[in-house]
Amino acid sequence: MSTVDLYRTVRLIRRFEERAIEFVRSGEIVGGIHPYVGQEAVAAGVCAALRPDDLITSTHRGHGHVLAKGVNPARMFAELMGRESGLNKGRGGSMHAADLSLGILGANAIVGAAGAIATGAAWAQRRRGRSTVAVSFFGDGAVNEGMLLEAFNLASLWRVPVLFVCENNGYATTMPVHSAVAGSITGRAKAFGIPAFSIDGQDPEKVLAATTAAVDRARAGKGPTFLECRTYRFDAHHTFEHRARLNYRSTEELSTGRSRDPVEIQGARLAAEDRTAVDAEVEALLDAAAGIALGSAHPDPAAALEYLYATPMPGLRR
Amino acid sequence: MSTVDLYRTVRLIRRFEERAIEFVRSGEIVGGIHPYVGQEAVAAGVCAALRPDDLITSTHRGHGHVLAKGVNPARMFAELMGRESGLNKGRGGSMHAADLSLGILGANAIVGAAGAIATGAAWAQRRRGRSTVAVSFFGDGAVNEGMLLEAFNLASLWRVPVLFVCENNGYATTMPVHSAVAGSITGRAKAFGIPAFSIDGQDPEKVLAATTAAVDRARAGKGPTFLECRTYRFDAHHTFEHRARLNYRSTEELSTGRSRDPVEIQGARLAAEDRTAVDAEVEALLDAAAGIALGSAHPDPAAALEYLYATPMPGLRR
Amino acid sequence: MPKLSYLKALNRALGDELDRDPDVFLLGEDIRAAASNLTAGLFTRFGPDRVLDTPLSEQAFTNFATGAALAGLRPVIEFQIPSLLFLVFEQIANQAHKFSLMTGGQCKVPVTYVVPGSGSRTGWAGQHSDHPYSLFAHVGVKTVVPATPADAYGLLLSAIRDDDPVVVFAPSGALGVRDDVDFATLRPVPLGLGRIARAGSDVTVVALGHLVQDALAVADELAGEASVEVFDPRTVYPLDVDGLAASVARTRRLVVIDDSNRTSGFGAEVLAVAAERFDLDAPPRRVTRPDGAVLPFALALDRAVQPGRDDLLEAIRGVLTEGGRQ
Amino acid sequence: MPKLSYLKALNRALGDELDRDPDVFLLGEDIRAAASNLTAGLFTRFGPDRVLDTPLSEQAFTNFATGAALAGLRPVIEFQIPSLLFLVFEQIANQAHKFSLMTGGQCKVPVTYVVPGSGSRTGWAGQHSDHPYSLFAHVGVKTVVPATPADAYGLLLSAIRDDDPVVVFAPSGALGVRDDVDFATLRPVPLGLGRIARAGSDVTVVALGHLVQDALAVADELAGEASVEVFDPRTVYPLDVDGLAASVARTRRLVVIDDSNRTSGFGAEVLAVAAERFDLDAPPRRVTRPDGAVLPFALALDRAVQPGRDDLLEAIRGVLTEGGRQ
Ligand SMILES: Cc1ncc(C[n+]2csc(CCOP(=O)(O)OP(=O)(O)O)c2C)c(N)n1
Ligand SMILES: Cc1ncc(C[n+]2csc(CCOP(=O)(O)OP(=O)(O)O)c2C)c(N)n1
Ligand SMILES: [Mg+2]
Ligand SMILES: [Mg+2]
Repeated sequence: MSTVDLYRTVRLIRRFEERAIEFVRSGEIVGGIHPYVGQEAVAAGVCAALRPDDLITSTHRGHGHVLAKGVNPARMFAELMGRESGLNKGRGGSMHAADLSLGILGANAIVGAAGAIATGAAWAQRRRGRSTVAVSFFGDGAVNEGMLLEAFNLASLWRVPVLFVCENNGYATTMPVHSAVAGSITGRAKAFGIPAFSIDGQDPEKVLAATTAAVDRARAGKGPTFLECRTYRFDAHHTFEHRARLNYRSTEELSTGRSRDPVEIQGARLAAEDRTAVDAEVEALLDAAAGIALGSAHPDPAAALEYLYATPMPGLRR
Repeated sequence: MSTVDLYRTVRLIRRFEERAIEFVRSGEIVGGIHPYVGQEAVAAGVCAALRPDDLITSTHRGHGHVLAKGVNPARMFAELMGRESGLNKGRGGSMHAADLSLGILGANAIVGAAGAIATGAAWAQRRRGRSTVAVSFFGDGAVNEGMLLEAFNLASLWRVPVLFVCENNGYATTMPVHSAVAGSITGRAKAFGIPAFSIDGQDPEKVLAATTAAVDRARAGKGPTFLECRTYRFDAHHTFEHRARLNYRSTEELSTGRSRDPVEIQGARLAAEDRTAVDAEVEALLDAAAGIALGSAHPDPAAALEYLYATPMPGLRR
Repeated sequence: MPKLSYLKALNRALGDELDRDPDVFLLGEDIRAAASNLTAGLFTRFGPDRVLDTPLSEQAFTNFATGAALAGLRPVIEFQIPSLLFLVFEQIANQAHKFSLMTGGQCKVPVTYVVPGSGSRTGWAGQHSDHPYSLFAHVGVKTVVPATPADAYGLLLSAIRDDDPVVVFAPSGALGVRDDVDFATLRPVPLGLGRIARAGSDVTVVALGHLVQDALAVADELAGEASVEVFDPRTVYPLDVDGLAASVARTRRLVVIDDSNRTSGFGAEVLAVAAERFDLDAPPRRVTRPDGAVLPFALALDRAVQPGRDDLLEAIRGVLTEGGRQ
Repeated sequence: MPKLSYLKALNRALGDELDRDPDVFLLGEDIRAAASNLTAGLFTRFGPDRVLDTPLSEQAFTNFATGAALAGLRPVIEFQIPSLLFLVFEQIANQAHKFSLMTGGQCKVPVTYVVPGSGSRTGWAGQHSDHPYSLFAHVGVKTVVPATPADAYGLLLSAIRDDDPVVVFAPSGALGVRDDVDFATLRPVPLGLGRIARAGSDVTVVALGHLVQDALAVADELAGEASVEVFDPRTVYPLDVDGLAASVARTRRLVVIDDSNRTSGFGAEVLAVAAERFDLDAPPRRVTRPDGAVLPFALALDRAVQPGRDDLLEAIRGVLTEGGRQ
């Protein structure tokens, strides 16, 4: 993937998030979001290393992952606004965005849950003769969830073509990583015999390079890799924090953290006029996307239970 | 603890288990047991390093642990036979044997569950100003349970005076450890910053020495230690296996495994006449214990729900 | 009289108990910063030994609390979201709940589990909008769903003082409720004792938690038409069967509104008890979430899946007009 | 005709499905050695890619199965003991169950969970003797408790072929049941369709799983006294309400025997449905485990806590003699 493509992705995610935050403020998005601002290089770099038929699982902070994997921003805005034209027909919202046709097995609102889902899907794809890999994204908080550690064991034992991508943004909500993680993050994966690397998660090119190596390894049948991407969350844990002051990060820390901006880091690699052109392109795309989403129909309340079961249940009672 | 005391403990456990197996065969014990035969050095060595007010949690294969911690064999036999005079008044049976007065917080039938219970109890004791430590016993299968790994993290983060004692007997039921554990057993604990040692679990003296060091460390406020005790299960996973052939261990493996017998290893350190004397003493103790248990009353079925709640519930409905 | 909010009442109960009993301590995620506001001010007041921030390790910290309880303390756990109770179902139902009987009464496990924000939180979608009180009632763990600030205070106090595990569900829809309260009158409310939230003579509506407000509103709306009694059991398990019986004996008609799924939920239990004991003048009705409900994200769908005032109104009118069976 | 045992019928169903559909695979603990005998012979027949022994990592392998299902396979998980379902409650109720709705119908999760040996196993005590079918019915996961070998075969087949998650409870007390079966007649039994296990006219006894045998025995015992119909719903959720209605419409009297706890259990649901729909000649009764039941180890206590034939006999006599309320 080219320099400009990577830039386009981080810029797209950034501006998508900034607009989504505005829509939360204006009430078009109900329930709030977990902004991805500051972490764009991880999604962009990782997904740039994937094929369209590769799989990912995402998190509560997942807009960046699905956009980088190719989701149509209009359908993503529409999902956040709970519209019928949304990715999940308005049934999932921010924390469950899924597009199976793009290999997106869904964001998951339960921290640590998706690691084993990605592992199972990757294992199944191999058994079906496919050469796809799966990537499971999660935060630093997730490495304290036993179910995720169990998944590391299965993936390593069975040499599953899965990548575990930990976005270490320093906090699980208000909990600093050093108060929550005894030992090291990469040490958790290494304990299961999984090669694990700690990389600069603010630079899309570095993330892309590390992911490409891990993907090659997985496709070659050598099993899982773990990447700790050191990053920083520029905004709130969740938009509710815009109203509640939780006071767990100092002003100095915030400004140091924000000083390494993935959009700037990648943007600096472009000629000024190319960058301006991409920015304009992104803005036009998002204008159109937001317009489409805002103009989409709301689902019919009478269909609230549609899709509850895959095999229909005639006698469903209220 | 003296050579002869350690011998007495391993011999007591061995003969208790052999008699218990007989009682399963004769129908006095209903539901069967998970025999501890072959692993006696672990329970004996670990508990010899503890004070009476130290705490332990035990497992489905727990008779050795509680006997070594000082349980009266008559009350243990009675428990296995479901009598009112049993340790748990016949309410718990083999997999739930508890004696809070001896610091035994119970055997636990859910693999991996007790690690966090021991951690919480040890933390609470320290908060209450006590200098006790807690030991959590578990098998090699348990290190694949996420909830146990989560407990390692809490214990390490909060420097809890708890010892994690893993009895690696090579199998979780029929599952060989190498097919189940990616990486190493001690590596799992080290990943959380917990010092971890792999020791010969067939020699009571070696287990005692390693445990003593770990206990000293915990009492000194330096936090948890993990001990992998390499041992071998001489008998069935559970007595049901005496009827069902599961075929997962070769004859050669069995005979190699059984060749390092903790009772013989410790017995060889005694003069022959001392050993004979201890054996006779143990036999007399167990004769009496079995007699008491067999003569004890069965609980009254009308009291089946006694103890269900600690704060009584007057309106309990059937 | 000063106003007390439901959430503030819970916060006050925690503060009062931490103050009164040195064995009480709190643990959970982000409780120092008080992300949910439940524990606001308590870290500053009581320090790190009494207010313990945990890593994201729900299974371990739930069993950790059981261990601490076995060693004599009285832990209170905050769970940020209701589905975390699914994650620790084994630890509560199969561990904490069972120790007393399995040990032949040698020990007790006085742990309180608090979920501030159970049920739909408006826009949090499928995995954050459960209301699993019926599950805990079924397994026999004491289960409380307070409706008012005073009850939130008093029931949480009783839960903490109880020697068994108790789950306290604080519905999202109730957290903002504010009442005039004379603080001097705040006291423990016993587990298992319901209350008549509104007296009436034509029909008994059983409602819990935030649905009590809805039931009261519907009762007001029907005021000219019928006299509706609202019975708030406050505790799901143990259920105040006598209180329920006394009300139904007067009204001889029964409707339950229940924010759990229909099959084998709280509503099913109330109807079963009624069927066993009372001779009603009309078949009773349940207004519940549908079977197998997963709350969809879009607001109108989320609302459509929850039991609402319109459904309740219709059900009440149904039992009032109908003598025979449906 | 050859005899087929219940356990062997389950084993046969697995073998037949593995044979028929290459997407089906099994995973669980000790299933290669077939410690529970459920999977006897299948590893030799189908090899390591179809019969997967897992480490003790229930949460991960349950979600692993969900992932494999999302990728197009049809996993069947064996759980050695019923309480392991508590450990993976989140993974089933909050993950596998919710994917279809949350994704707007983009995917399906056809996973089957089988517990060979649910309920009391005689001497396995508190943490191994649960029978949590009502919990899964409440959250809306399809739940099956077969009573006979032919049903065990046919319902397991349907569970595997269903596109949603399904839990199959095989009660310990039923595993040994043997029936004369013409193998050629074995076929899928649809989920949600009950059967009349014994026709009668005075009272309907609803029973599931191993309790069907008990109900039949009690019906025989009462033969001179009363004509007892035994209705076996086979599926707890979805419940065959029409089948139940047809039976109760004839008998106008109802007793449920249910191996789950009383409060908000399967029995509560049956009574609730009856209260909503039928005008009975006597108040219905439930014979259940007590509220909050923990099975004590000692055999006589374990038996005392389970619903038994004597209790059922008494309940039937009660509804037969009684016209009014209790
Ligand atoms: C199992 C679980 N526990 C708790 C929560 C509530 N919660 C949602 S996000 C979050 C913090 C997650 O931190 P991290 O994994 O570092 O991801 P980040 O939010 O930093 O991206 C918490 C505690 C949850 N959703 N799931
Ligand atoms: C969480 C859990 N999973 C499965 C079981 C069933 N089970 C009981 S013992 C056992 C094997 C345990 O192996 P290990 O931990 O090595 O202990 P060992 O039996 O060898 O002493 C299994 C699978 C259980 N009791 N709990
Ligand atoms: Mg984080
Ligand atoms: Mg083992």
